[in-house]
Amino acid sequence: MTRESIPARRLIGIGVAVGSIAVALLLTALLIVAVNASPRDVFDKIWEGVGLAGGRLDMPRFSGVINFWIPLMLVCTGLLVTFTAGLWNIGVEGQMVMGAIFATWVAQEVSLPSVLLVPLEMAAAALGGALWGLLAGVLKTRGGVHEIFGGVALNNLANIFGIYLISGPWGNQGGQATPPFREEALLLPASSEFRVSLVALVMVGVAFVVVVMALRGTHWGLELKALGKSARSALLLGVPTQRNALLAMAICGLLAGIAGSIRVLFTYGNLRPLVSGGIGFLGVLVVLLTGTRALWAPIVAFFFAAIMVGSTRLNIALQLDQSLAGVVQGILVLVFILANGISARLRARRQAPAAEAASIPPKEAAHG
Amino acid sequence: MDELSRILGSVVANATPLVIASIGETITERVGVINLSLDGSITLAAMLSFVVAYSTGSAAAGLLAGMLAGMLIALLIVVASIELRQDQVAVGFVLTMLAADLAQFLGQNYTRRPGPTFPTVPVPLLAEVPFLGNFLFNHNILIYFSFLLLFATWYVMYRTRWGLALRAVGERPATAFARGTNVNRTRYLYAALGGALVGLAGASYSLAIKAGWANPPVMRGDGWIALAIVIFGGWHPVRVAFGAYLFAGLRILASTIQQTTDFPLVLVNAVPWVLMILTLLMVSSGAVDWLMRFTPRRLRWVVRLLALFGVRGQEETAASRTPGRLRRVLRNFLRSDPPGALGSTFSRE
Amino acid sequence: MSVEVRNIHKRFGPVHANNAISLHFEDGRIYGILGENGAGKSTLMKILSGFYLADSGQILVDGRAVSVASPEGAIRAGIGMLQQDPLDVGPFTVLENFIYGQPGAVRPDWDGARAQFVDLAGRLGFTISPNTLIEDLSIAQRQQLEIIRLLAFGVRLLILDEPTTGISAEQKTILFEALKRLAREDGLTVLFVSHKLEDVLELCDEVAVLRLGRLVGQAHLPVTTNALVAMMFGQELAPASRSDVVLGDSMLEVRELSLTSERVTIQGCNLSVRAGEVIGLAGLDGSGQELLTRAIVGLRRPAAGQVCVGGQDLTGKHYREYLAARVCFGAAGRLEEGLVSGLTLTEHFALVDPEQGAWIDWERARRIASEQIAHYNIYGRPESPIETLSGGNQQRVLMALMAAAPRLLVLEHPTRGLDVESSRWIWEQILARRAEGTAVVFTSADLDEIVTYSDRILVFYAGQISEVPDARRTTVDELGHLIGGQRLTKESVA
Amino acid sequence: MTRRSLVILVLLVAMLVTASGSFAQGGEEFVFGMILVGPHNDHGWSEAHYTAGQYVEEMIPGARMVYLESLNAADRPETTLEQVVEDMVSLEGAKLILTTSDEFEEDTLAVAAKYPDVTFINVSGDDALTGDAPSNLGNVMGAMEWGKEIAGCAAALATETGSIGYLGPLINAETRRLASSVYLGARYCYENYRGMDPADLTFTVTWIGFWFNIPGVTLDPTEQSNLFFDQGADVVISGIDTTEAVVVAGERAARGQAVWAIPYDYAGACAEAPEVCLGVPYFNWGPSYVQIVQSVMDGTWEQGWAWTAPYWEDLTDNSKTPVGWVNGEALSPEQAAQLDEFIAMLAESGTGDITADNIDDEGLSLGLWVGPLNLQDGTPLAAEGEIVPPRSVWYLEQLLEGMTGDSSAQ
Repeated sequence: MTRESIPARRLIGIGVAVGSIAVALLLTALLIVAVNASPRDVFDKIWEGVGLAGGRLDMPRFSGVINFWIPLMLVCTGLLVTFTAGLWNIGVEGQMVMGAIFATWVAQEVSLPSVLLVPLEMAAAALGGALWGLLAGVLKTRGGVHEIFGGVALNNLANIFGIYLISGPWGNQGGQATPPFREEALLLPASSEFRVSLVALVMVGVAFVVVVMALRGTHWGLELKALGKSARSALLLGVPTQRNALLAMAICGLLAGIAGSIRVLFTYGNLRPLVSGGIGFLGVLVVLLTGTRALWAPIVAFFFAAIMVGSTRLNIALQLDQSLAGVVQGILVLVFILANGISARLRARRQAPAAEAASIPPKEAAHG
Repeated sequence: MDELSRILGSVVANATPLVIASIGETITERVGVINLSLDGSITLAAMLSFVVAYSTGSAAAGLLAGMLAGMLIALLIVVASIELRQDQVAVGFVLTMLAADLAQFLGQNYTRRPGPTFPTVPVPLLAEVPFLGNFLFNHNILIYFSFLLLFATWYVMYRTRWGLALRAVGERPATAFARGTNVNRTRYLYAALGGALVGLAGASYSLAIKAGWANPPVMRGDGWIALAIVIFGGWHPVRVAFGAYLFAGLRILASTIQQTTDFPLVLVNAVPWVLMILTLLMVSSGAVDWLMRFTPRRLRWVVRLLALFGVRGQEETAASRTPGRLRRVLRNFLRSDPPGALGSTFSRE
Repeated sequence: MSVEVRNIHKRFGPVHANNAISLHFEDGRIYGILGENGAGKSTLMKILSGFYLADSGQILVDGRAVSVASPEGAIRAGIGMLQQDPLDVGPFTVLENFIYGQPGAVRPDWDGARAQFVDLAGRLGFTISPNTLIEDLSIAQRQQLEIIRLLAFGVRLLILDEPTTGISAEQKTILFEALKRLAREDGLTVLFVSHKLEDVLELCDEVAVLRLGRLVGQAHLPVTTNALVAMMFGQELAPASRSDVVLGDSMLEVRELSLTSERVTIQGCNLSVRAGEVIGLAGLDGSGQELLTRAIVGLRRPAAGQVCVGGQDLTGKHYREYLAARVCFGAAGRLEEGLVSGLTLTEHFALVDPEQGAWIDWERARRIASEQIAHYNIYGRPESPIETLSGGNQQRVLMALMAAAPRLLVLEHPTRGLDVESSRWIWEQILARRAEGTAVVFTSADLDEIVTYSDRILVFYAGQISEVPDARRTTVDELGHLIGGQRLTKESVA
Repeated sequence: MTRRSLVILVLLVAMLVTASGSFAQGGEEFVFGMILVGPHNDHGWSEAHYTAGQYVEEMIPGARMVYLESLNAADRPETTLEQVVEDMVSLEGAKLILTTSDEFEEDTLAVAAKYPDVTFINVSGDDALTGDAPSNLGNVMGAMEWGKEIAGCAAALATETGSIGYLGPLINAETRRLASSVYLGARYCYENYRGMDPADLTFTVTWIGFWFNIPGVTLDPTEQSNLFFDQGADVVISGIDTTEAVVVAGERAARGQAVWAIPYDYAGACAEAPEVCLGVPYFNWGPSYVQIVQSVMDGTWEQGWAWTAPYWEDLTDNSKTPVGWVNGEALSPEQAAQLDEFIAMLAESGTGDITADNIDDEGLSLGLWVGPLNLQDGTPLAAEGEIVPPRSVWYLEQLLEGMTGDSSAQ
């Protein structure tokens, strides 16, 4: 194999990054023009909605970004585990919902002082999410149902169950949400300015650090990596593949469950229909963008959160549909994936004579 | 009887987009390409079809726009896979999300408006036949097209040279190459065709079966069901279509249950998804053996019956005991193995 | 039709697979193309049949230069090649496979094709039903189908790549009869690629010998075996010495084992292997050897019976418990089963290192990787991703990854696809472990390998297992008969 | 530096570059915020509110609406009601916030306490009735029961098969009382204008599971409407926020079937298939909102809970009536005349708005809610001639006897 010079490599890297973002911004701008709006206004309003307009930080508004980032980041952390293990855990949405449901159950049924109740709620949420993740895992390892399909089905089942609880046994008159939780059942914001739950923030930090260290430094992390790259070979090298796959699903579910609990214990203060709101899917996009470079996940997740929160402002000020946020994110990830392929191809062409293979080994097909 | 005939007619109509989409995906996967983006593609195609039909006043123009959208998305996946060597599942997933959001964004000013639709065209004479009339022959043209599509796909796949090339490319590209088939070109061609059919499925929602465009889109989720049906149908167009009809039928059955019994609403809504998991469990290898182990001896014929739609487990299906031509036909019909080269890329050396 | 290749060059990276090769083939004759693994004969044939493009050189048919850019183009020029693993489509019927690739209308003439197929098959003495599924055929039958198919195209130069590997003696006889008839009666040119001297001597009119990418000799038959061997290897090979090892305790006990798969069923298999024994499993692909190898390492759950390792009953236990009982397994597909594409050598060694704790000591892992690389003479670095290594080096890594002193070493096709040097080296390693008291069970399609190294040989035929009475004195020929399903008789043993 | 890190860096720069902190403040305007649960163009519940907001802008010079649509966990996972209110108040200068859904009830309660200087109106809630609300929060709801009785009557006048389908959303007190009001109207007219035995009237309620179609989670209203017609119903009445029933009926009529539908919520809801539409009972929030905005501007607003009755003089007078009914094209002149007669009869029994102050007064009427009436399980609700107290209607516990369908989700 011929080796590229470091500067050349860096040059390509810059090209890919700048190119991806330029193309993504251009495409987005075209779409905005297509619905008769001004791209400049759109970016202005997003910026304003995030609380960064006028050169100073609007803390309450900025808190909104952090508050969305927290559950998103928990989900991303969990997804790092399943992605490392080669599992497409798009059931993470349902795992969030189950976490929210379990937390709600404790919040409604258990009467304890806040210092005991909140941890209990979160533990219940972690359990709920983990069980739901495990179920998808068991369907895959024992039943041969690919986790993408098991996940989609379980997502919908969790949502249906949630709506049933809200409109039935746990409902109040309206049927649109459960009654609000008591004050002591809630996670509270740090201050009236910085409206972020410190407990949740610390939790995200700890979860992320622990997971990244475990994936990088432990034997278990290496086992997961081997499992993700080739399940069959990992098994033959002595990795307990089924146990690890299940464990990965459970851990991801556990973190997603906690994310779900933050949605009900902090964001809303009660259980609502479709409480996961697509955060899980967004997490999948984040992890697709960062790949295994886990350290970038918090930053990318932060930008995604900022775009989302800023999009609310778009609707109020410009009457643009909130789906624009998803469009921007989707285009960015897609363009980036394609750009990666293009640069790999260019590189392969340059070293063509010796190139034994730029071929990527076929990944496991979606149908097991 | 008349009521049943009408309900079955509605089942056929409701199943039509699923039939078209899952046959489209069957074609795509049969050449070895996974188009995971169905749920988004169908939505985007439905939106574009409606908007174009609405703006031009022509349902046919809308239909073409939808097919074009589905085709372009499918081509994007194939380009990313063949030319850029990116994972089909990853690209497909991103496109699922992106297309759905794009549909909502671009369609935001076109929701809930009356637009052109494909009218019902009763088949002369046949529509008057007592039971079958309402059931099969009193529909719009897209539904008749789905019947035709089903037959044509089967015929092309199993009775023509095109079909041989199609299947060979997805099963063993090296062979296809050796026999003079251009593997990548074939993949482009049929993935585009499959994508166009997926787009057609979207159009058939917004121009016929569930006319109009709305937010949230009425067809959300059906793309995933179509993907599952392809697996359930073992990549055989006839079985796939059968799966789509079965699915639509059970969905209607579930809601009639709500009217007649005290069956909780929540369980009715859960039916499609429970069904999806169960059917996938059923066709996955090992599941049959596993079920057998836990089934009392006297009830094992049930599992065997189920296995007819599933895989050849250690307990052989009826196919192995049937000799000759029938056996071959049955076995081709019942095999549930995915195409050998599904999701992989082919290069010459 | 006469075919000539002129000054063919082909490089794969640093390997000069074909170096200035020129050959001339006349019609009606059968040519043997001889050479060890890696000599470049397959490459040459693939160039001739359009699978590879030559870097430079010419192909002439009847004196005219032709461009053979694809297999299809080659067939149009009258050249067809039968691959070692025939290029067909598993779920197709024989008839579908026969028709696929032939020019014609979109709707094929099924009946006409069926008649043509039956006619051609009958003429060549092949018996295949056009309605069978390809995946239900044996390798030999699939080869026959390919020959029929190529003939239907009007191919005048037929290339066969190692067609006798893994087919029965009976099938081989049928094949040779057909080839001879095609050459003599129809004037076909046949190129027979092999590294088996006896096959070449039996069938061919002329031979061309390749070594390390070069044409090193040509001869009209008959010639002596020794002359051919000298050309192939450049020197006479000393047969691997068979040192006598004192047999130790029983390492593997298999009792009344029954195994089923979709194709084959094994019933009531009994086997006892003692420390220091090497058991070769011979048979056609899919005759049941893999069922047994996978059952004795815990990858396949037996339907009935018992598997004990070192006196410990492990029946139905998980693969990992077998691993813990020091059973080592090397599967045939190295990158599919055994090595993790995308992990570095260091990571591989860290993964299997029993001394590593929950937190990986990367220093230690790197050190071990370096040591093993040196010890096993692996061409690679600790941080090299495993997939960048060559096949032989991958196999070395696989050996290095195996526990130090296994009780039982189970290997499938340990030298498949390796060059002579690597193969020898691998066997040195295996035999070294055997000398330390490891029991070895291996499968191979290479009967020479089985005959050379086995203390005992089990022959598999459609799930039936028979043991060769005196493995040390058996011959490749005798084994060939056995794997074809011929019962052992006193005479054949004698 | 890796490629991915660069992506992020460039993103950062891009955001910085495009940032510019200029936002203008208006002059003499009064800004009111409107928060919608669905899209502003849903031809249903949310659009009725949105058009009312436009009506306010038209009627009161200087009034400007800012709105946010689709505020729910699924569409806007990133946004809470509090953030929206904060946004509208501090960036847009809103003095009045209308939260137009039951779903916002609890959040409005909490946020109102944090913004005592801003007036809040939560539509369809009951906090001002129960006394939970802070003094800057009021409730309003149209007495749609009347409109639903008219809808039921229109259906009974049109049906030929004697079978009516009701497409219900989720099951709660509000949806039970609305479905039951339809049934009362249908039963009355089937007996009194058609001269049929009300026992022969088939009235089937199917609940889809939520206010609108959530694909994969609720039953599909299109499929449900088709099923009703397939099973022999010829009129389908929508109780959900969206217009699937009328679209399906239109499509079937195009095939030559004699079927009709009645949508809900929004005056223009018939537009998708006017030829099969018997009429639509709709909310007309405009007059109420004008009055609220005006009183807040004047500083005369007082907290209250109102269940507002129709303007009986003219149910289509959108400057007056909070609950309206507009005849559809499918209604024959004869049926229209009978319906007018029925409406006149209702008008006579009408007793005006119900408020927190008078809800428990004797003799307040909601039209046909007069005994003898039994709940679905046979429990008596009101004896012969007895008026059902409005509070019991508001908190109705079951469907009425004679209706087919579930009364609770379990």
